[in-house]
Amino acid sequence: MSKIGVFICHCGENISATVDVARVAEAAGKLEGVAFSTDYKYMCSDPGQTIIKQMVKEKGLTGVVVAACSPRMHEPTFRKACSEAGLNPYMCEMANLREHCSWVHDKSEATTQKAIDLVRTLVEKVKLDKPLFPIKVPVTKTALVIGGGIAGIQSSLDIANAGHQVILVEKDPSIGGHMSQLSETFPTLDCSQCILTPRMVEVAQHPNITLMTYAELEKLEGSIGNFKATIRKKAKSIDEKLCTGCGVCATKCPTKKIPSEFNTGLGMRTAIYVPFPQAVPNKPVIDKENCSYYQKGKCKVCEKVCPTGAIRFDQEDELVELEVGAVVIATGFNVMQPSGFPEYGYGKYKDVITGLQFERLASASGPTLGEIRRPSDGKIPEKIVFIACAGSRDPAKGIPYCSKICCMYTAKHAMLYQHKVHSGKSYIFYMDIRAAGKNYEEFVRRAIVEDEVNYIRGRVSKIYEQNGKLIVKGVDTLLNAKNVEIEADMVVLASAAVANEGSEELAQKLHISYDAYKFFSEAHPKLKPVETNTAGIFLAGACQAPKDIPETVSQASGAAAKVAILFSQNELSRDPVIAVVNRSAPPLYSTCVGCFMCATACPYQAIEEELITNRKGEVIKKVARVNPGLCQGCGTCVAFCRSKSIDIQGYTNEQMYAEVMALLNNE
Amino acid sequence: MSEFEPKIIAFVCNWCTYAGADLTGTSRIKYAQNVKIIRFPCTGRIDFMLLLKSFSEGADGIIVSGCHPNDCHYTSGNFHARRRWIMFRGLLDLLGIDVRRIQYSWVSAAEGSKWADVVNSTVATIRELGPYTDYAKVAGYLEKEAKL
Amino acid sequence: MMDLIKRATELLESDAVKVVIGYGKGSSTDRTRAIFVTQVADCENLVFNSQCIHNLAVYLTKAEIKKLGKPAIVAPVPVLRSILQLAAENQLTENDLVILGVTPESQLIEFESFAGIETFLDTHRIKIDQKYQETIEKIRSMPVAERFAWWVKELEPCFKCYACRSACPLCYCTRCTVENNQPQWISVASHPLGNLEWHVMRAMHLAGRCTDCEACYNACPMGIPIHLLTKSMLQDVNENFGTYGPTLKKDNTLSSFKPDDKESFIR
Amino acid sequence: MKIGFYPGCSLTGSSREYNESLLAISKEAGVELCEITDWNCCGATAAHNLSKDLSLTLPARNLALAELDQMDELVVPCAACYNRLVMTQHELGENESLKKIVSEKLQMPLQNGIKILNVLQFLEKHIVPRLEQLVKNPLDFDVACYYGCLLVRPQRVMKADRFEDPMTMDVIMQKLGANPIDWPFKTECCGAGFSVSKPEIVGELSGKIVRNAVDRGARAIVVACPMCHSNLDMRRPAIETYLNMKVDIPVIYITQAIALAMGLTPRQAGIQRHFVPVNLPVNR
Repeated sequence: MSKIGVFICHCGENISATVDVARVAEAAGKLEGVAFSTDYKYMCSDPGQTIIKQMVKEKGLTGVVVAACSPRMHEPTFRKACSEAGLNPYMCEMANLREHCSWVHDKSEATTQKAIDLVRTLVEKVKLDKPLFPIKVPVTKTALVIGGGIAGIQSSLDIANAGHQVILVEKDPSIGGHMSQLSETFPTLDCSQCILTPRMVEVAQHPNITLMTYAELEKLEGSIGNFKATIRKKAKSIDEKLCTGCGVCATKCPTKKIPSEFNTGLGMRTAIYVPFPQAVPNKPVIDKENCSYYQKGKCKVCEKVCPTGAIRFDQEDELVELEVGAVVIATGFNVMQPSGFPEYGYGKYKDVITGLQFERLASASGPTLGEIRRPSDGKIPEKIVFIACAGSRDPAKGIPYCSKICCMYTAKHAMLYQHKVHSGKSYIFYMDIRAAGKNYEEFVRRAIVEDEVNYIRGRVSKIYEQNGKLIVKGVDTLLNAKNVEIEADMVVLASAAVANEGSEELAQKLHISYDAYKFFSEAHPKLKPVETNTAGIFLAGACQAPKDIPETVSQASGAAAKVAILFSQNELSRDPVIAVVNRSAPPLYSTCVGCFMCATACPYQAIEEELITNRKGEVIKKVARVNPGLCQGCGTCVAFCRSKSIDIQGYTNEQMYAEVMALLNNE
Repeated sequence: MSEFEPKIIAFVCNWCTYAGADLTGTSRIKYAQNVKIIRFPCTGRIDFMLLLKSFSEGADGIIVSGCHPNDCHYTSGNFHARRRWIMFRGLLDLLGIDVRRIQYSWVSAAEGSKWADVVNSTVATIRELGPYTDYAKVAGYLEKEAKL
Repeated sequence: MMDLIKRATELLESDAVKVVIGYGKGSSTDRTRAIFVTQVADCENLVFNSQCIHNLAVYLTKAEIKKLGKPAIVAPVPVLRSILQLAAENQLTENDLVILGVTPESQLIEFESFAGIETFLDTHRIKIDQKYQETIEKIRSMPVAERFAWWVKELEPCFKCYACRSACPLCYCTRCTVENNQPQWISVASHPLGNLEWHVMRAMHLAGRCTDCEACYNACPMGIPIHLLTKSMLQDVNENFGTYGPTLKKDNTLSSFKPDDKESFIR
Repeated sequence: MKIGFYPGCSLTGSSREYNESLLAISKEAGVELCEITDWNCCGATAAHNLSKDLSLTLPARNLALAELDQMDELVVPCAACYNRLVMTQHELGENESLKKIVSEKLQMPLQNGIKILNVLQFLEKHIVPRLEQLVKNPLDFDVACYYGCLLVRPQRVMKADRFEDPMTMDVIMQKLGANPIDWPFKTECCGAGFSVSKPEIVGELSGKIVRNAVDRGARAIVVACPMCHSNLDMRRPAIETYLNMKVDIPVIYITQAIALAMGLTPRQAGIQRHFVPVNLPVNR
């Protein structure tokens, strides 16, 4: 005979304001099998939990229902309280009176009645709860970091310095990411490379970090503490052990006219190439799409000139399987290719470029060695127009959000331009200036006051070429909304920051969720900004939302800290909410008939065959068995099983059935 | 007799729709009291017999809701569920069990307002359809039995 | 059907099988029934004609028959389909039995492998009778309430003898849901609700598995058109997923899926 | 082949040449256009500022009538009418209850499934495929294709490709042998909204458009909208005052261009109805 305790929470007034908690408690008290019921202002508070513990002891409760907020909020809290009082934590359930009742209904009889129904339903469930015990799983203390930009670099270094193994996977030939492409960084104007490259080298040399460049995640299986990751190492066509990175191959390669990704198409590279001088590792790869040997079957110049004979044309992609305990995603962002802007003529007019391209023009290591020269004819532009919010905050372009970094880097761009072209005039069309951040507003002021950048509050409707000039038609909304036309030599679009291509597929490989714009979703917008809703997978940097460098770095360290915390334990205990195939006395052994349709349905290959043998060792029956290590507890198999031979702990057939009965029979 | 208050039971998955309904709460979006939620780990877990049972226990309508395709926390539970409901719906329809009384939906953890819409529109539909007396009549034999 | 008898005799003589599951004369001239030949002498009792509609595959999973030892089974097309489905559900392996297939032209065709059956069945696909399709259409076209009433009335005579279950080669569970009383999924009494629940459950459990042999209907003492349910499910499977009839692939309709399965009713 | 046809007021008034040329080329191409019986005002410009219901009901009636006439395609040459009809179809499509209300008002059933074509879509679908045989006098000169706003905006409804820089008209003109120039004013505002109330604004806005076309060497401006046409053609004096120079570049409807290319007489194309005389190097 079960003795259930029911505890109704007022949640301050969040529940009691619309639900007559006293009546709910009273009604609950009358339910069969309920030994005690009460209501209290804050069940989750210390005194609140104490009441539960006392009652569990005093009344020898066999089950507890806490009717309060969502179990997704406080189930762990109350289950802990119960276990401290000596009751198996899985004998405690929560009725969601706040999110699902008091907050969504007005004060009324019906609301209170609904609360009573919900409580009764959970009481019936608890009656059928069975004590469960956590499944212990060992933790593999190696972290997989996906993406070698500043976020991935920071996370890797922090985790490695905490004494754990790190595998850093980067899809490009070198780590460094977007930060390595930047010229100077706001708000200090110190050179991006100068602060980044030391970190890149540190990664390469760190004893705890294994670096895999030109590699991508193929598959991720398993769960927190015990993931199995499959990495595709794309063929670099060179033997990295032999290659000394002397670079002769690249200088001799006959295919020289390939737009360099690193220089955003403003510079050229060869088919065998190192993306940029400070690359890590500083060893080349062959880009098969453009290599005349791979395409036309002859050339092999690089092979001839290579002093160490490191070229390997027959090299193939390699799949490596890794055991890792945690994953940090740091795949970063991309800039929207403004081909979606016919009105700005990007792609049509050579001298309309993106902010990222401007970074390369302004960068000392860039195609113009840091001189601001326009792509069309290499002239130094005397008039330059910057357009902030090219795409951002523009629902018509499908990007209602703010890209966050543009206000700052546009100010920076204008400044760099003014510093390099003293006679030049620069204009910035903007919607608002968002310079929230340490020394940010001051930075923008400097641009306006010291460098005399002309800020025009308004948007640009069209850009077109007329006798060698770019006519920028916009509006100045401040000076009683006059139309303005500027004859510019070059236009820079602060094109929106968007999620990286393929982020959707990656999210699906990792089973994590993503938002409407394909940025990965954090587990909680405020309290769990670096976690994903899949345990053991964390987020760092702009793959979660547009971020500037300081913010990215701090999130990366945050993610690293989370990994370190996870790795501080040797064992994790996993929720025992998993499926089980019943067993019964001979001659039946189990009602399972071994049709194994559950096996085809299981997303985790958790269903195995078990041969039941008699004393003589002859197989008398083949039945299904659930591997508790693999089962994640979705219960899909349960709904399939025609003979009702599989059931899932914590959501058993009996329980779900009882809940339906209880919920619908309120007379 | 006051206006007919439909009894509606909602079978939702823990990861998307249950969380979505939580968000409806945290966003203080109001909806009708008629719908009461039962929490499942995944739509894949929802047994068709439970739906049938709900009707015989006096439900006038049913909501079944989970993660959008590709967003299932267990990667494919909702895909299996979708097939199951396609078949089940066809069968019920053939049998003259009113399929308009079962609303299937995908409501993600971020779609608090969508959940409110689903609830309210379902309540409206069921109000229009009225109490499910046809099924109740059939189920009525239960009580007779009990009386004997 | 001489060669059938001849082959059966060989098999028993050579002790390749212990029993031949086949058809024999029935209680009247227009009927046949299942016979289980264990003696060479009895082989002559084997018959085969158009009246052999009984789906013998049902016996392959029955404990009593299994006890007799390795069987040979006389298998016209419907039986072959059931065998294939049972194989796909891990209930049979190729060396469990000898399959004496019989083509629609009453030719004996012995199958070494299930794969052989699969290729054979590719040329003998399930086809749902026009007349059934029309009936189903007619039912679907009734107003919903009328439809419901119609079925309640049709199912009314059911007294839960479970003949449909025992006749169905795919109802081989050792414990049927209806016998599961914790919880009591299906009200056992044969009142309208119990009957409805039973037949819904049965149809759903056969969804994507049923091979359209009509054994259930033929077995029903009250002649309830329960085969309409499974037939219409077969149509649904075909319309929605394009898979139709048994295969060895482990892609049973309800335990597999395609990410782009189409439906029109999920909001 | 029979296709539904909704002329609207302009085509029976200020822009009859548009109507005439459209019917002429359709006839040449063997395409029959059947006018909706008892069609009414589309409610353009005025209605949607006064009453939303009215602005939906007026076009909806025409759609309902077209359905009664069992049309599955409906050509709406006037860009304003087209815009209203499509907007209505869209809004009613989005909102079942609104659709109910409207069709009750109309006391007519409304499937709302009819395919509405603007003149460019119509040409692409029914005329262009036959052009090759029909073009007798290729138009061998530069033209500026001017689309205006109504055919492409609002993007979310019109789903025009590259709505900031549409190409459909350019492609058709190419097929006529002409050379459509690349210019930035394709969708700039002509000021139609102020055509009556503040002609001087039209002067400025349309002026810039005409000026740019001339500067880039176009021999003619090609349009597909009566509003655009009346502003660029009829309002030429206002334009010339603004530019303070004489501009004689003619403005022709794409249908007229096709008619000329097909070798129809200027009269059949309705050329004589323009304010700015049209004299183009079309050899015949």
